[in-house]
Amino acid sequence: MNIAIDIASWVLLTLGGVNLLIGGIGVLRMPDFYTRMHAASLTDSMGAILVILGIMLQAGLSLATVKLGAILAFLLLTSPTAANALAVSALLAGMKPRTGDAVQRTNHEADA
Amino acid sequence: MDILGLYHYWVFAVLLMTGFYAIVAKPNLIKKLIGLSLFQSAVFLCYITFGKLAGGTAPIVGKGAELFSSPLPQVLILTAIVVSISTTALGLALVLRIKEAYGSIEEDEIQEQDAP
Amino acid sequence: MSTITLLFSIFLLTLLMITTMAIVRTRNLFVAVMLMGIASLLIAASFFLLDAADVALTEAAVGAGISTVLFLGALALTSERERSPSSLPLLSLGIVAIVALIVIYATFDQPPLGSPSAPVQAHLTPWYIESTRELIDIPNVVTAVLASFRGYDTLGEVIVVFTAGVGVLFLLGTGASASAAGAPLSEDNAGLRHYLIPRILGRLLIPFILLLGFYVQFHGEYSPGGGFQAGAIVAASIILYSLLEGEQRALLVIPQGVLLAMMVGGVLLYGAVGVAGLVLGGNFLDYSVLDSDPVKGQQWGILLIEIGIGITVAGVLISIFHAFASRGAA
Amino acid sequence: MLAPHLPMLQVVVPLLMAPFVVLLRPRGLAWAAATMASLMAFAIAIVLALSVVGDATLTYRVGGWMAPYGIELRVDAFGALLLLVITGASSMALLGGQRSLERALPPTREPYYFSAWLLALTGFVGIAVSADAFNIFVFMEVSSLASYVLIAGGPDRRALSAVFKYLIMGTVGATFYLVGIGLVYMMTGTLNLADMAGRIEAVADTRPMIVAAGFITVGLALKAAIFPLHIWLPNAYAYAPHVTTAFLAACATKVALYVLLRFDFLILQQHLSGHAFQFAGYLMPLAVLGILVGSGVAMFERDLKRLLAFSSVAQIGYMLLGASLVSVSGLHAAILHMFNHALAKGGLFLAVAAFAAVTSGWRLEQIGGIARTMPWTFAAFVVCGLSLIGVPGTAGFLSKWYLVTAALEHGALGIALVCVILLSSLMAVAYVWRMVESACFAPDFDAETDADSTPNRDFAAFSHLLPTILWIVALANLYFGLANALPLELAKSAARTLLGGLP
Amino acid sequence: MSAEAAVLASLALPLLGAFLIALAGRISANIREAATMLTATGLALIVWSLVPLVMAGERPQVSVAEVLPGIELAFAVEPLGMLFAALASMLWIVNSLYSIGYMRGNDEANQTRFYVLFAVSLGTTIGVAFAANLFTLFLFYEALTLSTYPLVAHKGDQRSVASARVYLVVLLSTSIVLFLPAIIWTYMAAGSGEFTLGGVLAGKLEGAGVGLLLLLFVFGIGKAAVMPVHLWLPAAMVAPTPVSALLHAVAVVKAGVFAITKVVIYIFGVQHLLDAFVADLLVAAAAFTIIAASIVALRQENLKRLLAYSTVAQLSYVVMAIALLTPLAGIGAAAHIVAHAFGKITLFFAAGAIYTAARKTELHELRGIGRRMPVTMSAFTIGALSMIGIPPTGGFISKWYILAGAYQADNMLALLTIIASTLLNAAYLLPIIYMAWFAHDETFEARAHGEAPWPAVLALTLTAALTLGFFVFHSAVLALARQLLPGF
Repeated sequence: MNIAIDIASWVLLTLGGVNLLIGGIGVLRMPDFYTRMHAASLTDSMGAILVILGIMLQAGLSLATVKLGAILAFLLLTSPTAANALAVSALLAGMKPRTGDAVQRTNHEADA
Repeated sequence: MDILGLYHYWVFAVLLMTGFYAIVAKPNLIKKLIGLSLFQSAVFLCYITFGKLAGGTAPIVGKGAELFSSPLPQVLILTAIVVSISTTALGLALVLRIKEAYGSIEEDEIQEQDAP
Repeated sequence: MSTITLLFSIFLLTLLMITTMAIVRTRNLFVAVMLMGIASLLIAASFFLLDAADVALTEAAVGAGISTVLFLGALALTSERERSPSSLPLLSLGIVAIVALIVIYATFDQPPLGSPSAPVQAHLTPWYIESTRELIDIPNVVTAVLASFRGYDTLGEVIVVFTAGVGVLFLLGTGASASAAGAPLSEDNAGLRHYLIPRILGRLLIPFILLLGFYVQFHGEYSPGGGFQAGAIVAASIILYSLLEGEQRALLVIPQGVLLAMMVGGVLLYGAVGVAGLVLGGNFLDYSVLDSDPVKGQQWGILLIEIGIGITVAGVLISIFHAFASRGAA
Repeated sequence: MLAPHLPMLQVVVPLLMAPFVVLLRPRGLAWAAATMASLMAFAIAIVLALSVVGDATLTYRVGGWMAPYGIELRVDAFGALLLLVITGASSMALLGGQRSLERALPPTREPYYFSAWLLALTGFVGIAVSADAFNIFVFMEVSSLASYVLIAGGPDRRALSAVFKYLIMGTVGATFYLVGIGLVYMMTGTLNLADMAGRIEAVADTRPMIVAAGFITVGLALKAAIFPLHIWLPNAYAYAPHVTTAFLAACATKVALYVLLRFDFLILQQHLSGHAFQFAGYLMPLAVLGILVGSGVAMFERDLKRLLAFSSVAQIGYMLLGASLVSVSGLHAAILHMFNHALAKGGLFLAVAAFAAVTSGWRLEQIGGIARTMPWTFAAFVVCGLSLIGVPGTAGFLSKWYLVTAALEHGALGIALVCVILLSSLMAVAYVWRMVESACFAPDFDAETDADSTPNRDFAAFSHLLPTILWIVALANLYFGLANALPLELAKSAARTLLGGLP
Repeated sequence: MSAEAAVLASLALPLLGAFLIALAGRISANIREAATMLTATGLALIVWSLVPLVMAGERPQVSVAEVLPGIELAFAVEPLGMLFAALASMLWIVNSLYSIGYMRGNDEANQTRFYVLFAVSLGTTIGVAFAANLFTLFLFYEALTLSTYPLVAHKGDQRSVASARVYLVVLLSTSIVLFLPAIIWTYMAAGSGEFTLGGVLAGKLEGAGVGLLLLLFVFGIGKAAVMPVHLWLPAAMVAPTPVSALLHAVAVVKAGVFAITKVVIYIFGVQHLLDAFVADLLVAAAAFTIIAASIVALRQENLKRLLAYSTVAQLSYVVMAIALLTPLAGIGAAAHIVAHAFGKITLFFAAGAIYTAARKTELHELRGIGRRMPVTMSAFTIGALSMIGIPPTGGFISKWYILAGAYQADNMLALLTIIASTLLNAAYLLPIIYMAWFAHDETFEARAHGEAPWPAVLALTLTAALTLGFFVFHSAVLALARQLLPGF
């Protein structure tokens, strides 16, 4: 029975790991601030959930699982808020998101 | 002579010297304070490495485990961390006052204004 | 120490070295402060791997939390970019290299990591563990050593925190005097008032952070924790509140007078416990005379001084934050 | 009832007064409380000194725990003498300095200043009394942080940059010391000084010990402003408020030197073979250079306080020279000079504080004609100056006398050292007399012509307490020049304990 | 009053007097002068009361404080000290009288400070006289330098400050760099610095060490003005004349010579030096100083500087006499201390009187001044004769004994030096006398001037009388000097 649990947790853990990896690469590859923000928040949400669930399976029914649950709840609450606050303050600070037409306009301005 | 065992001390040495370099070479006062706190945190790492016992766990009695790492270095480092943060706080307060008095936190600019 | 955790800690430490190199090299101070937060987290993780749970918690709470806030507070009032290049880099690099070689030269004769034969393990440690179980009977030996066996060190160390508080208040003046205490609460500019989401969530989270702080404070004998960590966590929550709701409201919640009283009260409480030991016939800071049963006395003593530490550290850190914040507003 | 607890009370009294003083808002009350605490500490120090005469040492187990496990306090002759210097300097500076501090500090910040003063006193006293390596580090940090605050108190903006440099170098020094005791702790497993001394022999591999000794010596040399590492001292003392300099100049660097000597002689030299030769080999040239450079620069310095600060560097060189002779008489001379120099230098800086009340600044030409306006203070200034030079009949002469006799025991090297000592006391004559001459005969300096000086010739602000304190210090200089049984006896037994190993 | 109490009283009185004078100075000038005279006479009485005791062979001894183990602040009266103290205290009375006249005549600034410091300097001089060991001697020797420094810099103008600096630098550096190590070496070698008859170092220090230590002492005691370290004396002439008269003719310089004598007799011990043949070094140094100083005196234009160089020469007479190590020369040295004191103080008083009355300091201005100031110039003549050593004056006695001593030690160098220097003395003093009495007086009618104020003139005549008197009544001095003989 616990072999099945082990396999399940391993699967969850590897998926979580891959998710984190993608997020990391995403932050490096993305051109501007807002897109990087998107990649980073990906790791925070999906990656965290998978990893912590995997560990909870490992820990089985014990106090540690409860603590892990609390940590998961805390992470789910705070990381999106942090991302939101970061994005709003960036907008306030006057960083323009690079929308499609913006690309042409900047080229246009460059030529003018 | 297992290299792995001494690796921690080499990291300590490198950390110590990175901090020391920042203090000595960087004229910006805040960068000096950052170097100072790195310099001190290197020492914390060195002390904690003393206390580690192979196979030991955190010195909390009662969980069935018998082998414990030594609590003494940990106590010393608890004190040292707070000393480090206090020094940094005072240093930053000084930096603010210097910024107001001199208008700059670059050491060479301050010395120019002071030179008679 | 199983090889896997050793390898993992070596990975962490290598990462740490790279981060510190990056900190020193970057010209943008904001980036440097952020990297310092990461470095301090890495150190806290490696502390945990080296079985120093208490120290990991403190390093995380104080090193990553408070010092980053202080540095950001200072950066807000000074320049974010480092203007002039490093002065005579090669010479200082040379000196630094020499000293590093000396330290490495010294490490060859040192007992390797975790060797049981090292004097550190043999000399004092067994006595501490043995007499904690027998004389003080609390699970967390670190808290026992911190509070009772070397209580005088911790008193000195609370005094260091108090000195830092006095120093910052002396240099920057108290928060209240700078911003007009009586000014009406200007709604618009304070904190992130018009950020709806963070404020709602903050209002939700702050009580839990405070709860965690008190848990760490009173649970210090059983699990990693104690006065310093608790003080730092409580201070972090108040700072979060003042960031969200604006500095005037935070001053309303805990006015300057109360902060000063907390700073002074904590130290005096610690001193009073010590003097009580003196008066009741033992030596200074001897808790066993506090109660008929010496073990109970020790536990009482430790509990009281942990509270004293918690109050002082919280008071000092919050008043330092207010001093920095008010400097900006003035 | 309190007798056995005296070593502890010595630290606890200023320690518990410090937080209390912060609450005393009304003007002058904070000063009164601080002075009262300092005088109580001085009284305790005197009782301790008297009870320690005759090679007795008092030990005290903090928290009731046995020595290597808990922290132990130990007051021996050397510690008692240092306690006298610290508490005496603090009491005199506080008593004399009220008026000059009132002008230097804004009233709202006065309680913080006096609280920092008591914390500095606690730190110094804590170091002098402690017998635990890490405990010394903690109290060293307390005293350093508090002295940064004291120095940064003044109206002069240059004090801020000077204090920042002092903070950086002081913390680097303290952390070097921490690394040093860390390595020693790793090799011996204990932090108690006596226990450490006992266990060093058993240490087979000496490499970490030598590196530890190196770190400790460099760290403490930074704190004690020994020659190449003294760069922070002149600015820090010159731009600090006068009363702070009077206090710190008399004891701050001596405490670090005290720790260095205790560490080196009690622990490292006893058991590390050849370390005595290393200690003398490295530190004697530094001491000689410190003496010559310190006195040399002081001769050409225009600013009165920087001149006295450089002379402090030279005097520390004397103490180090005495210690690096590694003989009982050499150590005896060094320890005695700690006491005598505190008297002389404390008096001089107090006199500068008195002058500053009337003159517009403290450059040499700005104190012209002060001898006529303040004859009594000036007379005390001259007496302290003579004691600094080492004119017979003053305290300074005795330490010079012992230093020369100690040096002469070393044959040819001794003759060279005697020449250095005599040459530098000639330089001392030069710079003290430059001050006296510009004070006596330079034309009266009218502040209006000098651009950056702030004319504050408000005689009303000039209290009569400062001259009386100044004269007490001057008479102490003379008294200890003629009949100094107590410091002599303490210094002698201190030297014996240091070289005879831990009793 | 027991002898010990008298010794302590003689030390305490001048300091007490200084305090009294300072207080009196606030009230009025006359009371201050009265206080000075009172202190001076009081001191003279106490010191002179000890003379019969010492003549009877008593040696009062008192120890004040134990400064270092084995080194204490102690006083003992022995014949030479008695002689010096009696001389200084007596001449202080005359000098105080003279200063009243001089100060009033020139209405000098802050006179109270002058009298207070004068009293302090005398107190330290008595301290030097009665010192029982090297440490106490050094203590008061330094105190004398420091208390006379403000007197030299009395005028406060640029010139006097500069020369006062020379005065201080030479005296302090020689004492710190040479005298102090010599003392310490003595304490190290002999174990104690007590002045004991027959010498402390006898048998403890041999070979070249003795010579080196002797030179350290001689050149260390800058006040004896042996040639290379004599520069401070001419520089000190910038001080007001009463200072030059008493201090730089009697108290300060004699303290130097007195110290060398005590060192030679009580530290080295005459016999010990004889065996070591190092005394010849001293004789050579003294001889060189005598000749060189006299030649330089010849070229001097300023009266006071001329007298200063003559003092340098005369001091080396005493040094040379002691260095001869023969009983007669010893007596001659003691007599010369007294004779030179009387003679030189008269000359300085005269110079001061001329300055007060006629504001003249250069030699060429003194043409025909004898007719205008007969009393002063006659005293000047007596003083000059005593310097040269012509019979009716005291100088003859001391030179006679020194010559006898030189002959007894059959030291040709000493004999030749004395004869040559006598000629040189005559060469630079007689022309002044001739010019004063017989040359044509060229001062204009408008600036006609009479004698100096009466107290100055009275003091002049007193010292001139003493110079002549010494020729007749020298037995008391010689008796005291003979008590030194066992030392030889």
